[in-house]
Amino acid sequence: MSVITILDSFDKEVLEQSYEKNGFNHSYLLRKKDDIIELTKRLKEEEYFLETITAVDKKEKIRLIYIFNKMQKVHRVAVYLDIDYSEDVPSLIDFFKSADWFESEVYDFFGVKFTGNPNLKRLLTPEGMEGYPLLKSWKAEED
Amino acid sequence: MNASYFNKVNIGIKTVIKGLALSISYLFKKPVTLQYPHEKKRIAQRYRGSIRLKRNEEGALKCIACGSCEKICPAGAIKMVTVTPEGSKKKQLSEFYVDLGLCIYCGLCVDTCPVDAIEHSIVYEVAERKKDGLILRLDNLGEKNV
Amino acid sequence: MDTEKHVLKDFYVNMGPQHPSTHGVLRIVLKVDGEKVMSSETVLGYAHRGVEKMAESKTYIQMMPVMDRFDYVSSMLFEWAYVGCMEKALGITPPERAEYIRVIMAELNRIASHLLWAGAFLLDLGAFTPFLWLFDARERIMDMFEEVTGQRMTNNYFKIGGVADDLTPEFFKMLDEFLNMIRKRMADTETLIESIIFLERVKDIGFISKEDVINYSLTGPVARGSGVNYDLRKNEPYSIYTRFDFEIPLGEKGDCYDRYKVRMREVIQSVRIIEQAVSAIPEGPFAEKAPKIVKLPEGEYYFAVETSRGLLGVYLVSDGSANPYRFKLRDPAFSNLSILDTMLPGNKISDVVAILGSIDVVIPEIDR
Amino acid sequence: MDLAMIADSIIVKVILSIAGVMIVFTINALFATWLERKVAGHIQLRLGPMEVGFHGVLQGAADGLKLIAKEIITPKGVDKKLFALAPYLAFFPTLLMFVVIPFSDKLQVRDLNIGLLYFFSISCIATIGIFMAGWASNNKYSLMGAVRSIAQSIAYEIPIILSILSVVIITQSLKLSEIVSYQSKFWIVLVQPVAFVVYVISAIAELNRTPFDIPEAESELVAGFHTEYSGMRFAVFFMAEYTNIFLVSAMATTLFLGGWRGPFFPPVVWFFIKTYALVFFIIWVRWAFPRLRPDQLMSFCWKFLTPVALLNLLITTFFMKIF
Repeated sequence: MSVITILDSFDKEVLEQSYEKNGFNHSYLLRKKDDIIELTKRLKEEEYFLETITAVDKKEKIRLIYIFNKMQKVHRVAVYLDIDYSEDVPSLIDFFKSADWFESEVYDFFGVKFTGNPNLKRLLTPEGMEGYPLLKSWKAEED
Repeated sequence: MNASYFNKVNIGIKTVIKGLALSISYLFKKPVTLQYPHEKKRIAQRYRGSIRLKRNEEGALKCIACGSCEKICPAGAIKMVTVTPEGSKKKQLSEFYVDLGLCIYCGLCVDTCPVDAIEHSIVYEVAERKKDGLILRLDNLGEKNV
Repeated sequence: MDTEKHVLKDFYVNMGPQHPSTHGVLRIVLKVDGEKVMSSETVLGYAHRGVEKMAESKTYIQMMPVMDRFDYVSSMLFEWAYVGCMEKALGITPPERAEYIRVIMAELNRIASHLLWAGAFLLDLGAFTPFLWLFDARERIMDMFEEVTGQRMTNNYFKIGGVADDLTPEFFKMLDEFLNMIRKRMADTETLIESIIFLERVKDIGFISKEDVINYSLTGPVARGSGVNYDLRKNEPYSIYTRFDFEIPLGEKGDCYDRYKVRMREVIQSVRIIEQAVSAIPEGPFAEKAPKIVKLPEGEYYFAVETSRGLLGVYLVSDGSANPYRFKLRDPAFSNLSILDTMLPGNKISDVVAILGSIDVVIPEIDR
Repeated sequence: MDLAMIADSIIVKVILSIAGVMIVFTINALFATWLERKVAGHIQLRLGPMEVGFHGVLQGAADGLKLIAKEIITPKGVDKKLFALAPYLAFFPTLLMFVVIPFSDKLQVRDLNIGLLYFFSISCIATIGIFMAGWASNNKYSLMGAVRSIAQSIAYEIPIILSILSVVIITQSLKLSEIVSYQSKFWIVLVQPVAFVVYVISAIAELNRTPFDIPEAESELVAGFHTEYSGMRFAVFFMAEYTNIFLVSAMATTLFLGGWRGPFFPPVVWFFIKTYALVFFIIWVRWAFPRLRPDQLMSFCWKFLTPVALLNLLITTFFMKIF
């Protein structure tokens, strides 16, 4: 089963996709955030691995990006998820252990909480830091 | 006691003797190090050492005080003070600071200069006893690039 | 004295942030029972500099030197990922000669990185001599870098559309000398260190299964040590890697010894690539003309290269201005290190340094 | 009172002995550290110290001076008395061990009847100093280094004693001068090569040197038992280590290599040539191999060295009974 047939069963918006142009063979914006669990499960069955999880502050919302890739031959799938600033997202830790640190990093920088991840913590920034530095509204203190 | 025990002993004795023989052979090789303050390494012509301003044939600074290097410096190590003399439209350089304590020797200022007026010298011994000594000014920009 | 308080319940050892063998400022909190590790927790962030935030206020060109400072032992591979990403966005293809120069420099850098790793790994195990033998070889690479790029470590050599400067005749002379000595030196080093002591120390510890490679998103020699054939130079060929004949060394069991062996064999494969590239390098310009002020078209771009540690992805989001809107590094050592906590329990304290060493981490790259 | 009587009086003898021991000790500390750094340097394609004196021979003296001039730091939370005492407890046994070493047929401080036994009993005291240092430092790394050191030293005493017992069975004496005179025709190493190898390996382990340097394994335990030591106290540990190298080599020379016997040169010269050949070997081994893991170290001792030494002892006894 190819990735396109997998993705067909989800409610999504197809974004511009071209490996030559932006490095993603497929990019899809999921409309329902709980779909990410089912999708990850299906992709893992197809021997994809989770390359990274990251996010972009789009000013009104946060866009999460899950990048999956295949080990045998490059087939990079970017799955996007638009969420509100204080919205929770289901964690992928049941499928990929690496999601633990990837999600912690996103939480650290964007304040996105991943439900189901027991180790969510400030990974890189110091403990007790306030605010989430990669949000556009965050300003560094002047020294 | 089984075969793997004696096998291990056998491998152990062999590898240990091999290792000892090889290491003693290196004892008589020529050392590759240099005795630094007495001997010095050849420095490549492209080496990016301390910053200096270039001069043209008449000995005047080539700099046109455009400020590109100041703008592009990722570390903020370059500071430029310009004056516009009366009756002239062109800006002139009145003071030029390079803080070698901040400089990351990346070469972007040299790349970006439109008139090729700034360059890296091959001087790498820029240590100073005081932090002030690391700040190069127009009058000592030549000091560290003998 | 309050004896209640002094009953020894859990004995914690803080390895790091200042410790000779955590390779920088990594901290591992070990709960030990005698010599045995019961559990461990990796603490990151001691070298966090907020580069991803900093990138938002720097121009694309100003970020170039910063790329050198993540993984300072294989800096040009990091430059390549960033430059490649921008070239993808701008639609620039570097000229032939530039591609060859890039491959030569990148492979030299990979060798340098592996040599440093091997030396440091052996130093962790207590062998000092091979460290300096390999450093002699690495020093020659550094001299070549100095000759061509002007700097020994933070090279800032890759530019959009090519490289900063052409190779010099002196460089080829030095390269020749290096290629002549490296095979012998590698063989000598392997003979010296593969004594029974070393084999006992690294064999059959720190297993990583093939499932865990997928599970923890491991890449690079760590994945290949477990027998997973994943190398971007073959699986996602970028630049001109399809033209070269080289093998991807694979391990079998996935223990520390396999990871060590994979890296040592990779050095020889890199030497092969360099030899082929040097004999095939064409004449021509070393750089395409590139815009002085770089502005990427609006959109997002992702480009990945194989560094000496694994898959490095640069993810750039541009809003059309001169500064990146979002700059993200998917660095290999970050996910490679995440498996450490599951590998350590049950091993001895001495194994901790061997296992950590075999993963090969450079902390500024992880902490960013 | 004439000169002979003065020379014979006990006080003069004591003073002369102490002076002699101190001279040997100082010269050895300087020379052995220099040799170590030179050998290490050249094996590693370096030069080693070159600045102080001819090819850096006086580097050890310069380092010693520097360490003396340094501030002695006593960290917070240490057991101050034990912390200060430990280096000296590790160091003084080494001076006492000099007492029985026969440098030549005449140069020996005291030719005890139980010389051999005395030597190895005294050498055990140093371990207490190391454990004291680890315990008093109030540092987890130090403590672990100390614990490792105790385990190691108890384990490796056994093969050492077993290997020298084979020598004692042949020579029928614990008196070192008699052991040397027994070797007037042949060196004991010729009839006891296994005992010699076991002795050298165990001696390296007793010295806590690579590949058996687990008590101070710098990549695991920072610096093991002397993590918290600095200045002169550190130097004392350091000197104890190099004096110990000399002493075990000297003992190996006496037991296996015919002691001070040898043609052409005076006995003392032969003694030092043989001893420093062994010192060189011990240094050479250090720069060739990585470090063992503590449990491997133990199993190497109990599963390999001790059985081999026992077997050797058995065979020796058997042959001595027959012939």
